[in-house]
Parts: sequence; structure tokens; C-alpha cells
Amino acid sequence: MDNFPILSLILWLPALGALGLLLVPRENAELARRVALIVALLTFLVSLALPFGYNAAPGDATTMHFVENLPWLPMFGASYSLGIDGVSLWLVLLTTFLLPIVILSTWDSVHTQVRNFQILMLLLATAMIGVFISLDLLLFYIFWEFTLIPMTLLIGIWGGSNRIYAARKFFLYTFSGSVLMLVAIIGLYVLHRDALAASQPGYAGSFNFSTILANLRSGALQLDTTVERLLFGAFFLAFAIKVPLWPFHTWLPDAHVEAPTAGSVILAGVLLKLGSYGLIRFNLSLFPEASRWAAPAVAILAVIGIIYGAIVAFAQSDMKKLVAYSSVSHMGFIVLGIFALNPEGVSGAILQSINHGLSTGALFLIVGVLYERRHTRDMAEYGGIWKVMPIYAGITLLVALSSAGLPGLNGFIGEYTIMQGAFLAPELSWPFLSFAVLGVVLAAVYLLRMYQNVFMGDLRNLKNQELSDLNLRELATLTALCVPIIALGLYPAFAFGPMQASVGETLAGIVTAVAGR
Amino acid sequence: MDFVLFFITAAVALIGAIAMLVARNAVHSALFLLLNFAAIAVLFLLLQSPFLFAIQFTVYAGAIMVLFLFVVMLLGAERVEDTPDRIPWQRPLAFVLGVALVAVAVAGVLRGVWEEPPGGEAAAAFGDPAQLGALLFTDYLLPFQVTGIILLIAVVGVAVLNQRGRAAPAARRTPTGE
Amino acid sequence: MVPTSYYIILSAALFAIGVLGVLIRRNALVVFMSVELMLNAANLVLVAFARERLSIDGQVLVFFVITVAAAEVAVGLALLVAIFRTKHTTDVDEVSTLRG
Amino acid sequence: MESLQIPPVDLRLLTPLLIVVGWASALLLIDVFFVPNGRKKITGYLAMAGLAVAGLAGIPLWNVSGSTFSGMLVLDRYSLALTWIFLIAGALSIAVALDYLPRHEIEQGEYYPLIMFAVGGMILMAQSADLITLFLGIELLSITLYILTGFAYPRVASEEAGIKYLVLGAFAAGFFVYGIALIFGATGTTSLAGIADYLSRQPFAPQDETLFLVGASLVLIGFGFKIALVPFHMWTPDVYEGSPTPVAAFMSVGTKGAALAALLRVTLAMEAARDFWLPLLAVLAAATMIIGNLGALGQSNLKRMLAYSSIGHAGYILLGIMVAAERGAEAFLFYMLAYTLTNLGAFGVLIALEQRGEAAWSIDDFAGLYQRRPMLAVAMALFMFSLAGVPPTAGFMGKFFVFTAAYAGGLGWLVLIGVITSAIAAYYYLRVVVKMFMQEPVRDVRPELTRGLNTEILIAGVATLILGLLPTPIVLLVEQSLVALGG
Repeated sequence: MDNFPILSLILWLPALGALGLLLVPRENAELARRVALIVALLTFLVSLALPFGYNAAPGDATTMHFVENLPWLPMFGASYSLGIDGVSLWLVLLTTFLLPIVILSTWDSVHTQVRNFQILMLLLATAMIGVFISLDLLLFYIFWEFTLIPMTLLIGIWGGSNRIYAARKFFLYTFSGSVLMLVAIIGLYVLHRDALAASQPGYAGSFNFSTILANLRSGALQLDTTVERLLFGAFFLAFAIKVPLWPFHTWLPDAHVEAPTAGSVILAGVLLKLGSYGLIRFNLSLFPEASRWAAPAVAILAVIGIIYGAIVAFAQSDMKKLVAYSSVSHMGFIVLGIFALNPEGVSGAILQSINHGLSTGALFLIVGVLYERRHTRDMAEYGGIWKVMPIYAGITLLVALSSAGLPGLNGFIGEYTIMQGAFLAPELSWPFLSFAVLGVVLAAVYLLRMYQNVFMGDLRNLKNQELSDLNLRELATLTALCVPIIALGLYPAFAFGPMQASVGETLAGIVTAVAGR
Repeated sequence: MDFVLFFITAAVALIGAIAMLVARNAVHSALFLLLNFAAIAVLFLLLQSPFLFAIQFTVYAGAIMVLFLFVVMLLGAERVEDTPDRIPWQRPLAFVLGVALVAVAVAGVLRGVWEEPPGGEAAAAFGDPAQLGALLFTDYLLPFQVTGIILLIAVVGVAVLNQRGRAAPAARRTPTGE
Repeated sequence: MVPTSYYIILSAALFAIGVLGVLIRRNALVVFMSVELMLNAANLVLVAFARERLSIDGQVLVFFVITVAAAEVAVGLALLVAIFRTKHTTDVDEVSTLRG
Repeated sequence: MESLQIPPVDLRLLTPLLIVVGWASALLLIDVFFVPNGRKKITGYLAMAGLAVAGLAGIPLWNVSGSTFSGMLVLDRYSLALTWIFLIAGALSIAVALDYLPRHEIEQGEYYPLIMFAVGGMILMAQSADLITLFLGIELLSITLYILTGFAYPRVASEEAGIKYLVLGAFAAGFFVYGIALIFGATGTTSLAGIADYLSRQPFAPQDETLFLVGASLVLIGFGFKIALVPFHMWTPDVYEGSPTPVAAFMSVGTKGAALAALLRVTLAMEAARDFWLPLLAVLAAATMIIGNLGALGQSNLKRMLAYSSIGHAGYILLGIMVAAERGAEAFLFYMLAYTLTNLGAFGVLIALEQRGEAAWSIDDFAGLYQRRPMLAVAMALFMFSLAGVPPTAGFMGKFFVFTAAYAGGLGWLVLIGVITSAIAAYYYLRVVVKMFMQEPVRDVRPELTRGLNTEILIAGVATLILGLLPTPIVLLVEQSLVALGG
């Protein structure tokens, strides 16, 4: 079991499934859905071995686990190098968990070119998992960029009326953001190579994250302050656009609104997390000094995002737009937690990434349920839905409360930890905490307002009288999402456990930097 | 003596070139260019290159220019259409570039040597066509062969470009472009 | 003997005239002639250098340049004739020239 | 009179070149005498066979290196690798032409040997160790291309493109020859080794230095025209648009590739004058990347778009050449291969859509292609993403190599321009993808896929993917091919 390439298996299973789907006849939608679902479930099952095997895996608590290393481009020192730690563990699991749910939801929401939809979805899954588990910067970049292609096509082909605009905007925004990251990766590689070539002539360099990190910490590679800040900035821009941090968020509402339900779920659930993951993994670890330098400014942007997202969400009448803007707000929390630069904040950010994936994913599914029935997302069209769809309304309440951060549910734990982190951070402290609290309050306001408008009151609109409650599939997907929502709320230690050591390791550079001054 | 001859031919060459440039009629341009080529041929002779003098006269002044004249007359000088000038800013840009280049070239030369080329016995023997011929078949064998191929291609090209003209164009006409 | 510099200046002038001709004349044939002038200027300076260095390689190069120029002229004129014939035989209105 | 002493000639060193040129000459005759009209495809197949044989004949030469014909021609792994790239380009261009020519009723058997002659010219350029052979190689290639450009009778646009290309090509040749003349005047030699030797014996007389620098600049301008570097690029879109599409495809990868390959050798020979040409090339590269990609933005004609995009790509490739010593030469070779395959693939799709009587170059003709020909659309998307440099494609790897080399060579600012223009370029490449996948068909275009085209697109597509995912074997090959090419 020690050397079993489990990460490779998880990584390539969906891609293999996509290849296999090519054999399915194009017209046979049912078969395509089933094959995709089986593949997704299989992937999820395999990935379940990760948390259980995590502590048993070789390597001490602070390093990478399940590491795989194969030479790939030896002349550049780039390798096929995989591994996870406490930061990425849950994100991988979130991806594999959401995948079958998303595919299950396509029965009700995707009706054209079903096979191709599944192919793209599975390819997207491989790319996203790849981003989380790549330890090689070049490999990471390749997966990172590749996520764009399937996602753009998903939005552009199966999206709503304005899908082309949204797809194009999504692609160009994120692509432009990440080309600078490529320069930074190349720059880091060259600096690292040249620094080490001084003592080891003929050194081919390395793109390996762990190697570069180790050499940065040991002082074998020293970055000039300006250089470090520039590199930080290039990475940061790519991730900030992906997160998205205010004011880089403008692509998000368009993409969300136009994307098909399954696309929105995966976008909110996982794709945004690529950004927060990148910030933690690369910005914090590799550039601790620059992180400290930038933290107050970034935190201000994050707070603006929290408040702005909440206010704009409040003003929406389109439910999907509301959820989309609530994402901007929630992701602001996550960035705030990350740039609190302490274990509380970062752990909270990771947990909140998971929470947001679950809750917002569920919210998009919920909106999708209504949309499939009535083909409108305007809140004014609804009201009193509770009376015709009680189960649906109950689940929605749970999810909305989780998203609003009700104690006892997962959202509370994440937001509380983040706020604790922000409070403890000397640069942030009170003012930031108060804005964060305001954000939480606002979240409760707009979510409950939506709930009230849609579910409470009388059945004003006659068209809504015929609405049927959740079918079995919808029930299954939503229930599946509710399980971790409750579980994480009741027993967060299970998630925090493996995180601690890795977060500590990530912040080691920053702690040293503090001690050194 | 050399100098006198040089200045006269140089003046003829320059006048021919400028006249070619400003002549409105393509036939006149061709004739002025012919004059210029002849002057250059004379300069070749001054530079002890009798072989090139002969080639310049037969190939350039003879064959090429006659071909030019032939085409000009065939098409009618006025019928040769102007090449369209599409992108307006490129012309001034190219103009500036050209002038700059020439300025650089002249400036470079003005810093150069003014002494005479070497004389003596070696110089007297220089320029024998036999020498040139020998080189063509020894050191320059490969380029020599390649020029042969280039000429072959030119022949093929001329044939290819014009043989299809024989087919009835009306029957084969296709709408072009968009 | 005339110093090489004289030849260089003369050829530079001829070259410049050739470049100008390509750039400011719009008649395809005259443009073509200007290119020939440029090549001739190059030939002249080559021969002058060959004489200065008493190295006959320069003359050999001229030989090649003249040959290639002849080939180029042949193809170019063939193309011009072909265009003329095409335009002559097809309806002029239907001939679309390249857009800008 | 004494008998001529012909210097020893090692014909083995130019086997591929001899096969290509010899077979092309023979094919001219075979075509006239043995291949009946209407079955000229046979000539095409014979030409492809000749190119294949030439490629195979190159294999045993991998471990051979040397120079012959009084040092005018060298054979090293660098030239051999390029030879293979050129042979592939030639073969693929013939493959796409097999159906294109009859469909457009411009089939003439001479087309195929002419392509072979052009390939011969390219090989000659790659093997040249002397400015004279280099010049003749350029002319061999160019004159062939003038003819091919004007091939599409009775489309006047084609003939006009031919004359336009010829005038500008001759103009460039004028600069080139004058440059050679001045370099000869300064150094007394035209051989690259001689020039390198001369330059290493610095300092030299100031007047000679000036002559040399002016000459080198003029040669650079000549190259600039051939490679279509900004500001010498203005002919490209018109000529591409006017030429028969297979010829445009061939030009976009062939002329550029060969001229860049030769430029690399010339810059290596002038390594001592690096301080002089590096800034010049850097400015040219920057302008080329910016103008090329900006120019492509406004094009709705796909052929013109690809023309501008090819200008932009030349800028990226130039980055590799400038830092040849810092593994830039490797990057250049890899990029060349990646770009050749990708671009020929894209042109192949274009040809599939281009029908008799209507030139389907408008981007609107790609609308809804996915619904009609899903695999064709997928292939085109792959090529577009590769040209844009999105992983995991050959185009991304090429850009990565070039940028890494340039960065390591101290050209960080150019890398920055490179990535920014890549982001701009993504916009217009994406537009094609959007049209194909996300829009309804606008016009009734029925793509015609024949065997030749199918094969070509398939090969290009698979290669684009493989080079993007597992470039290692090719990179190793490329790395080895530069062993002897010391700076």
C-alpha cells in the first residue's frame, strides 16, 4: 500500500472515464450519464482512502503525503510530482465528493449533447484534482490553465442566453491573470537554478515546490525584496482573479448566471477554491516577507469584497445572481482568513473553502431545481413555495442557514475561526473583525430575505401550485450535501486534525520572519 | 585618366538612375535604366573585371532590359496598373527608414579610407576571366549548381504561370474573394 | 586608380535611389526596375571591394547575383503578363483585388 | 592552362538535399511524360515519397558532421533536425494540396516538384555556412514561392499576391545582397566561420567596423522581410490571403522557419558583435509580438488572422534565437516543430472548409462547425489553443521553452511582453472556438474531408497533443541536435 500510486489513480480516473465516454454513442444520453456517474463514484470511493490513510502514510506530519515522483522534463528538472498535505487533502475530497453530485444533477438540468457534457466535466475534474495535488510548479500551471478549456466550453455551450459573452469573459480574465504567473514560475525557476548552480555546476534546476521551498528556507536561494514582491504579485494576481477578490470579481456573476446548474456548482464549489488554495500554497509559503508586506492591503480588499458582495447580493431579484454575489462575499472571508497569516485564519480559510463549496454548491442546485420547473429565477415569481414543496423548503432552510453561518452548522465554524484569526492578527485586529461581523449579519439578511420571498407567505402565483416536490435524484444530491454540512458543524476537529501540522508548516516562513525582526 | 573616366561614368550612372526614378513613362524609365546599367558595365571594366563587363552588357543590358522593354510595350506602359498603396503610414515609415539607412551608410563610408587600392604585379594579373571561371568550378561549385537549379525553376515557373492562359477563361472563371 | 571609397559612395547613392524608387513609385514595372538598380549598386560595390582586396571572390558573387536577378525578372515579368491576360480576358468588374 | 583542382566533395553530407532536388527535377519530367492529365495526384504521391526517402536518408547522418564544398555547406545535427522539420512541412503541404488543387481546378503537376524545390531551398539555408549559399538558398525558396503564390489562375488576387510577394522579396534580396557586399568589404570573406574569426580578432579598423555594422543591419533587414518581422511585415496578410491556401500554409511555416534557422547561424557567427545586434533584434521582436497580435485582433478573415498570428509567432521564435546560448536554440527548434505542426493543422481545417467557388475564410463560416463536423471542430479548437499557448498543447510547451530561455538569458522584459501579447492573442483564437462551439451556423458550409486532409489534420492534431504532454523525447532529440553547434 505504501507505494501504491493512489493520487495518480484519483487524478486520471476521470480522464480515463472521459476517454471511455468517447466510445458511447452520441445519442445515448442515459448511458453516458451512467458511465460518468460510475466513474465519479469510483473516484470518490478511491479518494476516501486519503483521509483514512493520511496519518498512516509515509512522511511525518509536516511534509507531503502519498508523494509520487517521476521524471518528466529532466532537462528542466520538471517532474511528474504529486502529493498532498493537510491543506490540499480536504480540497481533493471536496472535488471528488462534488463530482458525482454534479453528474447526478445533470439528469435534470442537461438535456442536449449529454455525452459531451460528461466528457468535459470529467476532464475538468482531472484538471482540478491535478491543481490540488501537483507539487511541480510547471505541472501545476498546466493543470491550472487546462481547467479553463472545459469550463469555458461548459459555460459557452450549455449556458444561458448570454453564455458566449460570459464564456469569453471567463476565459480571457483568468487567462490574462495567469500568464503573469507563468513568468513568475519561470523567474523563480531561473533564480533558483542560478542560485544553486553556483555551488553545483551544471544544475538543471527544479520546478519542485518542496525543493524550492526547502532552499528558500535554508537560505540557499535568497530573494531580493523587490523580486520577492514582484513574484508574489504575479502569483497573487492569478489567484485573486480566480478567487475572485474584489475588484477582480466582475467575471464571476456573469459566469455563474450563464453557466448551467452543474457548471455553477463546480465553479463555485471547486474552481474558486483553486485560487484560495494557490494563495495558501504558493504565496504564503514561498513569499513570506512579501505576504506580510501585502497582508493589510489584501485584507482591505477582502473586507471590501465581503461588504460589497453582500450589499449587491441583497439588491438582486435573480436568485442565481444573489448566490453568485454571495460567493464574492464569502470568498472575501476566505482571503481575509488567509492574510490573517496565523494558523487560526488559514485553517479557517481552508475549512471555509470546503464549507463554501458545499453550501454554495447546494444553493446553486437548489436554484436549479426551481429553474428546471419554472424556467425563471426571479424571486418575484415565487412565494409560498413551502406549501407545495415542503421537503425542498426544509433542505433549503438548512443550506441557507449554513451559508449564513448559523452556529451548529459548518459555516459558523469556518467564519468564526477566520474572524478569530483576523482578530489575533496584529495588523488586522478590531476594525477588520467588525467588518467581518457586519458581513455575517448581512449574509443572514440577504439569505433570509430570499428565503422569505420564495418560500414563505401565500402561494401568490398560480403557476406555482402545480410544482412537484423533489424527485429522488434531487433529494439524493441535496441530502448528500447536507451530511457534511451538519457533520462539519458538529465535529470540525475531524477536518482540522490533519490540517494543523500542514498549516503550521505553511506559515513557518512567516513565523520566522516575525521572529527575525 | 582613371579619375576622369570614373567621374563621367559615375555621373551618367547617377543621371540614368535619377531619370529612371522620375520618368513618368515606363518606357523611358526602362531606357534610362539601360543607360545606368551600361555605365555600371564601364565601371566594371575600370575595376578590372572584363568578364563581368561582358555579362553586364549581355545579360543585364541585353537580355533583362530587353525583356523589360518587351513587357512594357506588350502591356502598354499606361496599362500597367499602380500597385495599390493600402496602408498609408507605412510609406512614410519606410521612407524614413530608407533615408536613415543611406545616411548611416554614407556616414560610415565618410569615415573610411581614401587611399588607393593596391597596385603592382598581383594587381596587374587580377581579374582574368579564366581565374573567375576556375573558381566557379572549384570553390564555388555548389553555388554554381544551385544557380542552375534556380534558372531551371524560373523556366518552369514562366511556363506554369502562362500555359494555363490557353484554357478558355470564361468557362473556368470562378468568383474570387468574398 | 580610383579609391574604393568613391565607388562606395556612388553605389550607396544608386542603392538609395533604388530604395526610393521602390517606396515612392507605384507602377509595378518601375518598382521592379528600382529593385534591379539596388542589385546593381550592390554588384558595383562588390566589384570595388574585390579589386581593393585583390580577391576575385567578390566578382564570383556578382556573377551569382546577376544570374539570380535574371531568374527573378523572368518570373516577375511572367506574373505581370499573366495578370494582364487574366484581367484582359475576364470581366474587369469581377476582378476583386486584394482588400486592405 | 593548368587543370582544375576540384576540392574534395563529400556528397554524403548533402544526401537529403540531393534527393529532394534531384527527385524534384526528375519529377518534372516524369510528370510531363508519364502522368496523364487529371491524375496529377500521382505526382503528388511521388513527391511525398521523395520527401520521405530524403528523411530516411538523413537518419544515418545523425552521427555524421562536417563541411564540404570548400566549407560552404555544413552538416550537423542542427541542420538535420531542421531538415526533418522542413520535410514534414513539405509533405503535409502536399497532402493538403492533393484535394485542394483539383477542387479549385488549378491542378498542375508542377505544383508538387515546386514544393520540393522550395524544401530544397530551405534545407540549403539550414545547411549554409556561407552567406553566398545562404543567399542562393533564400532565392531558390523565394522564386519557387513566387510561382506558387501566383498559381491559382484565374484568381487575380493570387497573381497579384504573387507579384506583390515578388517585388517585396526582390526588395529584401537587394538589402541582403548589399549587406553581404558590405560585410565582404569589411571582412574580406563571406563564410560564416571567416566572419566569426574576423570578429574575434578585435579590435579592427573603425572604417571596417562601420562597414560591417551597416552590412549586418542590411542583412538583418533582408531577414526581417523574409521572416515578416515588424516593420517589414506589411506584405504578409495580403500575400497569404491571395495565395492558394496550401501555399499560404507552407509559407507560414516554411519561409519563416528556414529564414529563422539561417538567422540563428548568422547570429552565432556574429556572437562577438552581440552587443550590436541584440538590442536591434530585441526591439524587432517586441514590435513583432505586439503589432502581429494586435493586427490579428481585428481580422474577421481567418486567413488574414492566421497571417497576423504567424507574424506574432515569429516574434516569439526570435526570442529563442537571441539567447541561443542559453538553450534558446533548443527552444527555437522545439517551437518551430510545434508551430509547424499546429499551423499546418489549422490551415488544413481551413482548406476543408474552403470550397470551390467560395472562399470560406470568413470566421462566420466556422459558426456551428461543431454541430456539423464535431471532430473537425475539436481538432481546430486544439490548434487554436495550441497557437494561443494554452496547455496541454505543443504551443504551450514551445512558449514555455522560449520564455524560459529568454528569461534565463536576461530578456525578462521581452518575456513580459511575450506573455501579455499571448493574453491578447488568446482573444482572437478563442473567438474561433466560440464560433465553432457556441454559435449556430450562419452559412451553409459543407466541409469536405478527404483522405489526404483527414490524415494531415489527424497527424497534426495528435502531434500537437503529444508534444504538449510528453515533449521529453523530442526535447532530448533537440538537445542532442545542438551538441555540435557551439556558439
